[in-house]
Amino acid sequence: MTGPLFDITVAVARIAVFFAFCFGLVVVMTWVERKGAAYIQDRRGPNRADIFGIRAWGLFHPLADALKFLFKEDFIPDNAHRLFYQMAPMFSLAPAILAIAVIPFGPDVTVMGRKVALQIADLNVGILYLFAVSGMTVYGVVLAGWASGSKYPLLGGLRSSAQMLSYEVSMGLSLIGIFMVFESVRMSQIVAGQGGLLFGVLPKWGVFVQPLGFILFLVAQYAEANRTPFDLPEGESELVAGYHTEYGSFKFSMFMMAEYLHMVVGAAVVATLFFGGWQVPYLGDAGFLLPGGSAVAVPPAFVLLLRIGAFVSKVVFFAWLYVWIRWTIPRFRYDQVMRLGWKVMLPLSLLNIFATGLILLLLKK
Amino acid sequence: MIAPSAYLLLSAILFGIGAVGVVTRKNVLIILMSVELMLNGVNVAFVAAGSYLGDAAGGVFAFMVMTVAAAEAAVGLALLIALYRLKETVDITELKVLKW
Amino acid sequence: METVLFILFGAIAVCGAIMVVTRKHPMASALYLILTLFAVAALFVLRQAHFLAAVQVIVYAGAVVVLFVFVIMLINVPESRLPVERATTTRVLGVLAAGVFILESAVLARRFWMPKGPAAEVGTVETMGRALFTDYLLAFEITSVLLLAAVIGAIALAKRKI
Amino acid sequence: MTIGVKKVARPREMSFPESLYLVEIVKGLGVTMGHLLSNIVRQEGIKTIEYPEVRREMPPRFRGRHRLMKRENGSPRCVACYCCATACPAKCITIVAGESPDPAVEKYPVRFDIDMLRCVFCGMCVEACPCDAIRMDTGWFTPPDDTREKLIFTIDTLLEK
Repeated sequence: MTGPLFDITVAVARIAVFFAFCFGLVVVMTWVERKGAAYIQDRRGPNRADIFGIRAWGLFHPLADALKFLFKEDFIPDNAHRLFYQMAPMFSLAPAILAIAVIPFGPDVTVMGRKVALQIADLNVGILYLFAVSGMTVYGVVLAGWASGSKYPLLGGLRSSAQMLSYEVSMGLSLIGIFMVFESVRMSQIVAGQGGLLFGVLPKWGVFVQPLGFILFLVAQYAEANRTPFDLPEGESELVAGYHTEYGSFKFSMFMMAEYLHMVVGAAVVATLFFGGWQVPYLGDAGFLLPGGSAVAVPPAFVLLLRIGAFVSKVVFFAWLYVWIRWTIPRFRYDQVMRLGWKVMLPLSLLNIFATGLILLLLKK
Repeated sequence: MIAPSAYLLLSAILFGIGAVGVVTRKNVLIILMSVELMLNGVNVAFVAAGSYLGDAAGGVFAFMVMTVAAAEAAVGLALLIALYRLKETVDITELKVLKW
Repeated sequence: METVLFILFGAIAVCGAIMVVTRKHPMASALYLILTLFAVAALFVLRQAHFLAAVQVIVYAGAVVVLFVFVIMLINVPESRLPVERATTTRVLGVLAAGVFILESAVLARRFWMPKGPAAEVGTVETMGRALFTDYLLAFEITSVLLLAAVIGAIALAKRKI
Repeated sequence: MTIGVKKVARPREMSFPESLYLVEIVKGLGVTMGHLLSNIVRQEGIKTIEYPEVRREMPPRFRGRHRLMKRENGSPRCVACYCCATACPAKCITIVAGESPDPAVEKYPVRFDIDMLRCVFCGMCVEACPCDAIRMDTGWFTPPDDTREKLIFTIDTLLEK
């Protein structure tokens, strides 16, 4: 294959593979959320949808839901602002899809004698790009809330915009420690930087060099994704269903997909920045190099497989963590969310930056 | 290859449109947005000049402009909210009394 | 390629800007403002100013316009109570004045000399960081004071009881 | 059991590690994960009754779907006296009486419809019936259906059980 053709094929393949992975995970997540919730609450959960009598523990429910959403009547309320009402779900889904682009899902591989990065786009502003697109997510919620022409969505939209603005600040600040330690904002370099060892034993993952940053970032991520305990933009006990009260059929399902895609992308970001991305502890290019000094040789194809597998399992774990947290922790009150955001998270993230800077300065000397 | 003057022209157009918005609209919110547009037009010129001349000052200036824009928006909107509480209007021609 | 992209994003930016100043409802204006900001960010990318493009989207689209949208929702002026706009003559005069300004700048821009070359790597994270924390450190620090003042001012203005 | 006064423990001050919530959240996660795993491994903890397949045993006094009783010869026991229709607070029983072919019995119901959409399951009809012709001891709920017409139960449906 010639140059440009090869490039285009690789680009399309990377996008297709990673996109398929993320959307596949979204579909599975909707099932995991319902089934997991049921088992956590001593219920049985969805188990009715079947194909030719095969129920498969309710695994066909996402399919049934998708079909239902597709065939439902698509209506627009009278009071709604038609254009914005229709745009809101798209605004909600697009940033989540865009954010996929900068996440590396594997090490560089050699295909037909050429080096190919397993990442859709390796931008030199990697994380900043991630911030930029995740800052866009608020518009979907706000626009939906405002354009519905109804009070509960409006309140949900207001809450959401205030919440997201507040937590974006500490989310950004909590990552600055990561920039400082790994000396880059390029995602691939951050992952590469996490391959080393700390004190010869611990893998040099973000979570070990930035424990406070990790907790702050995780909390801020949950707030950004509007997940429990920060799901008060759609707090059903007081706001019916929050910003998407007036939505039905496929538009509602787009909001759903956006929410789950945010979870998947958020999980991928946490795995990449704080848990070494595709890095497997002690695994080098040639094989395992255990801290005791012993080495186990592993064939290169298997190394690649292990690394991609490690990334996938990390993402799956953190995606599950979203569900797990949701069915463990109750929702905050609005003033508690604001207090946590401004009076706890913000000072702590500033402290984190300061402490990181101090330690780096002392280590450099 | 694009001539530097193209960027400057674009910058001027954005600035001009923003200025029209500031002088012809009555809605305070839109006037504030037009101010943002003007600042953005200026940023285009700064960034273009910085990158053509190979001087980091262009970028730094644009960065400062963004900071100022953010501060301006925050204070402007706070003022607007305070005024709206008082006057129940966003019409700038009705906000002509400077004391209350 | 660069020319095509420049014309495309330039056109989007200008159209968005026109929409911002002509829409009746501020929410529509805010959304078109986002469009313009994105187009301008794309233009920054064309000039290799990746860092500035990212900051443009984060700060403007991610924070400033969200603030606008928040305020629009917060005061939620009904459509019937939006201010009646100025007479057409005023608007035409405004457009004419702006046209004169743009023409003048066009003439000036053609005279203004800049080396015509590929974009220098001045807008990347590394160069921007170096410039901000060495040559322009004082300006950078003063910016933080400005932001602090803005924060305090905004709270003092918008809060009912302090 | 006598009515006693129950002492409720007042919430005490949180200690510092508790006020950080981090450990407490992890404990909570442990609890939920425990439930999840135990419910996956052995399903004893699950309290859900899978309704159409598995039915809860209803107590004998549960008022369920109506049924009409039959005599030994298979004819309905109802004599179309309208007592139930009169007693019904929801006015959901419609009876059309006809002359019975059996000389020992005066009348029989030509039509006996119960509009299940209006029935409030109060059991007044059962109380009112002088000849124990209507009972509500089937232990069934009214099954759902997709048209209103199908939920007006006729005499044939009611006699089936």
